[in-house]
Amino acid sequence: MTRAEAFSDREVAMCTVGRLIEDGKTYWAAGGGTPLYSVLLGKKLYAPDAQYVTEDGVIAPIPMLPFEPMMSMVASRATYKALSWGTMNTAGYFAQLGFMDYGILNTLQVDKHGNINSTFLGEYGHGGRRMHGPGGADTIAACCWRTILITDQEKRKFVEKVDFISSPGFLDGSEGARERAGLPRGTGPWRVVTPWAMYDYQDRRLRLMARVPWVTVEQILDETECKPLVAAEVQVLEPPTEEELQLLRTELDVRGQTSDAAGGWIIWDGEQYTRQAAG
Amino acid sequence: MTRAEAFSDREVAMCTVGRLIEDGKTYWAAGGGTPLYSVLLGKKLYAPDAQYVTEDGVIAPIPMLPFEPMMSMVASRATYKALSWGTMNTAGYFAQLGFMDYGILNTLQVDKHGNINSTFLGEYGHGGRRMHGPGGADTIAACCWRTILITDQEKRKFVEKVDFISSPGFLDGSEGARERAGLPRGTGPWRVVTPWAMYDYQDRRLRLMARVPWVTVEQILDETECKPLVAAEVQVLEPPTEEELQLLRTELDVRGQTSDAAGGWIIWDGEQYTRQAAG
Amino acid sequence: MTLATSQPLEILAEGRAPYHPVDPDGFREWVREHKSRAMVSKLMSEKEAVERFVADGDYVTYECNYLTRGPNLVLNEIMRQGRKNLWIAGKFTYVDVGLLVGAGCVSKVDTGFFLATPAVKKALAEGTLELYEYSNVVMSMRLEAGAQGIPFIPIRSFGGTDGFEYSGAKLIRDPYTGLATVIIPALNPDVAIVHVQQADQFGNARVFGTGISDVPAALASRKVIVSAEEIISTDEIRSNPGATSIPYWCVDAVVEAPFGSYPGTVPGYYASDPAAVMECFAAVLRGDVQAYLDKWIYGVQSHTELLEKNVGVAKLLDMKKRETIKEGFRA
Amino acid sequence: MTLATSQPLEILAEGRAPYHPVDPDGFREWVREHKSRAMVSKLMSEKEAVERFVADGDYVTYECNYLTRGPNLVLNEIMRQGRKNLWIAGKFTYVDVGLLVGAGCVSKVDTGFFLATPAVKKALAEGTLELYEYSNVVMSMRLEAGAQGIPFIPIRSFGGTDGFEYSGAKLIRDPYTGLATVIIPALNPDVAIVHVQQADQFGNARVFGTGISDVPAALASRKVIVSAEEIISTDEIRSNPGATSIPYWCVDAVVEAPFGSYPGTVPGYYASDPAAVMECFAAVLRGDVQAYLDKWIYGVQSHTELLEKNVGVAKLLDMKKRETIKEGFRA
Repeated sequence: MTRAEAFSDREVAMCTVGRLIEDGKTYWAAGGGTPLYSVLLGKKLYAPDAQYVTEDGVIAPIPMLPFEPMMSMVASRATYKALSWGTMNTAGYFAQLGFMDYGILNTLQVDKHGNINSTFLGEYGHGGRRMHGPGGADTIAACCWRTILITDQEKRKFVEKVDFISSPGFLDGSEGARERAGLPRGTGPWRVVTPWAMYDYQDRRLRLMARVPWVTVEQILDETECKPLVAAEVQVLEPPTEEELQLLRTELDVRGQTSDAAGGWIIWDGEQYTRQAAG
Repeated sequence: MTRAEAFSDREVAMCTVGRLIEDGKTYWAAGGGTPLYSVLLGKKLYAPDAQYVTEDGVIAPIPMLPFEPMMSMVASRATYKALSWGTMNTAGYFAQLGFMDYGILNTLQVDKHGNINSTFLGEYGHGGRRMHGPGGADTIAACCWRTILITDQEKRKFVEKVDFISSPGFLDGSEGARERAGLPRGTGPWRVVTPWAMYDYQDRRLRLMARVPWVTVEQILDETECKPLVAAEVQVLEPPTEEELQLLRTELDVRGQTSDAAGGWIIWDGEQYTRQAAG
Repeated sequence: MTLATSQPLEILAEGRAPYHPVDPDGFREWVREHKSRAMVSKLMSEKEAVERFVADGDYVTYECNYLTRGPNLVLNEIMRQGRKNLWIAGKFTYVDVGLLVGAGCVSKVDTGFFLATPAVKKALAEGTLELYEYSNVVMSMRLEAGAQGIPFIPIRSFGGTDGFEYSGAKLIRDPYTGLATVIIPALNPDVAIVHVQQADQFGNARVFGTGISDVPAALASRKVIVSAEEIISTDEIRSNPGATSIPYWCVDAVVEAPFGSYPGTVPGYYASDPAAVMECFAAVLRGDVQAYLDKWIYGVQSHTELLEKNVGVAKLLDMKKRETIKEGFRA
Repeated sequence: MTLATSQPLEILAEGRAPYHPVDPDGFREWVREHKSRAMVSKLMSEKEAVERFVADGDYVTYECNYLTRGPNLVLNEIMRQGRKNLWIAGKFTYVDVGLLVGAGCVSKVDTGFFLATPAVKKALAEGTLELYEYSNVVMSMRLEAGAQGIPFIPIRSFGGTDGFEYSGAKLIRDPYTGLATVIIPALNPDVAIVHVQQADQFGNARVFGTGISDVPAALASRKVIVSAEEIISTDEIRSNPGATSIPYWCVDAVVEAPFGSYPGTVPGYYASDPAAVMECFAAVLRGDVQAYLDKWIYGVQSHTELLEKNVGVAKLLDMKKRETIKEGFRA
């Protein structure tokens, strides 16, 4: 492992998620952006027997990298040498049957109970900002045993209550709320990863559990509108390595569309990392 | 068409059904016996663009005839050059969707409303004769638009009320009974064909509509325990032709298992056909 | 072993959005009257297919347009012919909804996923577009129920979301387990548009590679337009019955459509034209739809003319050349 | 367009037979705890597979035994090991139920279709066998619901039959149309036994040709034994992902089983041995099961020994030779 000299916020988040990937577990990745790159990074560097399913149901491909622009799903390079080509519904059935250990998602807004909004900012139907909708993320969040959410560390992304639940977290946070709504027993949010921090849940409530070395707990809390619980001991995450960044930049996010679209850069000055916010 | 000199009861029934086969219609055939041979006979001689689906979901094969013993379904000769290989459920879905014009069935007992018993003779669960069960016939009888039933002309086969409804006819015969039971609108029994006769339904009640030349209406009614309605003019069916029998005997029922297992033989004596009952 | 019991069957909650009518018996009657069970040739141009089988107000399903094996030539023709008030099954849609809305063709979308472009936002603000909220999987499972000919199907997702409130779903108590269970209404669209690699003249069609819900869509829809990169013989279809995805009796129109997914890719046949894909995304995201429509749709009379005037042979050959992966995309 | 309404949801009628428990959440937990998502070799003998994965009292599903691509070597091993009180999904079964009942292995059957042989009638008369009444399609649709992980599914058949009364089905009022609609309980067997043409060591399996419900059975069952005519490499599986019917994570045991369907046929691989099929039918229909079991099952230790002692090379080669049709039975 080689210390990396410079990397972007979103690269940090993908590397952090990549290290969560476990051998012998299944991952259902939403869409073709940071969730897919994170699981590929983890699989290639740390967990070769982790298996992933694309949103459209392709089982355990060995994709021909890099993808063509916009073509990280369905296209032939993305589905190359899969164990099986499925469909949206076959993926959904395997998730309903409990075969998917982890779902990996990204989002624009999340609340203290892990509910996800990708539909509407503002009061639904009364002005505000229309977004693209849940895609397959609703089912991923409902049916995988555990969900890992990737988002940016911005105040307005972490709210008390999302304006619209597109994909379910712990709903109102009460015990059994998911089951009462018809969702499978024992499922739910597990981690939220941002460029600065990692969260888990305590009694279905968001809790800050780890931070990157170059930001403080206070900085993180300043960028979290809903005040999360804070673990007694907030762990410090390892920064990305050159090996991880090399893989990300040369094989996965080769056009930088996913990693540098927002946020700042983190630079090693010889003694420590410092973050330079984007202009 | 050449006059046939001698043929068996069941050959008559298969030839009669074969002539009912229409071009451009779909037939879902129960099992691999008389229903399958009848539709193949009709398709090969009269209705080349009739299409059939096997009970297990094979769409429009061009089977390599004759079949091997016991192998009239699923085996490679039976599924040869199909348009599509399906499964039991894909066949079921096409039937549920209304794509199957006709179902062709055989049975051991039928009643005046066209209900079919292939499960139990006697009072269910209290002695009597256990039979093999409906197989796929229940769904064929429920979901095809019209069903054609093949059976022998025996008193005990035509009863007032079957001991057990394995596959639905018009149930209690009241209007809308099928729909009230959850079955698709506008479906039901259409014809019953025996070696002696053809029946249709009037107001959901069995009606004798045609007879073969060598038996009288009275003989038929003697072999019908439930007294069917009788059409004002009972038509006379054409006897089998040599071409039909040739096809049946050399390509379809080559071992005679289906056609000569019961019943008698009908002989042309130079002036008329006469039937010789089996010893 | 469980004895049959009388668990109470009750509706616990229900969404309040309009949904496309659930009518399994009506669908069956449509099939009987309109779907040919005879093997008759259905070959026709995309123009004729849209004229005959897409009407104003129809509910339309398709998928993956502009990226992968999308039925672009048929969607372009729908815009060219100016269909109105379509209701779109917005699962695995993307830039295409913005384009169709910008062209004035669409008044309702069941989401899904789609790009909320300026044209979409404008139509929402003006009240000319309504959205109902599902997800990609809920929509494809609605199609599966439609493809089975049943009125609804239980699923294990969607409960607890706000989408549920703006949908046709219901939460019931399952009479077998007593547990809260979501059910969703079957979807039987008026029109399915499916682009495939190979089909014969009757509509027996082969899809190779992954897909969202091509096959359920074709089974569930009253009118089905299949466009195919290649028309193959029925003998070839019969030589490998396991490769047939859609049987002929589902299909109403077969359009021979080489490069029918342009500017997207058809796996095993050709790679995408990234510049042209980007041109479309940029136009739609900027809200500059009219110029795009003028160039790519209204300015040509057919897909062949689009390829001739706006693409050219060299680019098409290059797209074919760049698609080096063939494994599994032929029978 | 239909507005969401509150059609009364009610149970109109229900069958009164015991049915295998419906427990989608319990099935999920079984999967999480017992199904390997790692790619580990599952190659083992039929003896080990049955020892490890078939227990007394299990609910077992399989199909087409003794005729076409049936898992005969595994069923034979179940009889050889003397399992008791099995509950059989009797769809597209035939002579095999009579054999299993005659061998004392079975105490319940969900029918279906099977031969009501002397052994079956004797067991019914003695009260050691119970039958519950479905149909082939109802049973395969119950498996489909099980394979989707949902508690029940609506169907359009089965209503009005007497089988309904002796089943786990219910007639409800559909809340979308208000029409009477049959629902049936999902079936998640304890054990599925599936014989396929090809599989890799991890259980990625290819079924060629028609079938009843191999794939739903494999998805729906807690323990899955796949026997395969050929073990192929995972590289070969990956070279044609469209040909994979069952992914490895469903599968618990992979048995290399050339001529595993003997005396039946495996389409594309070998024809049946008609004389041996008839021998079995005759024995079972006559009620002469014990002699048959002694010769074909108890008298040998494995399927290989059965082939060696009772069949021989010449006959096997002849079966291969007679299967001239290969079209579509290879990827």
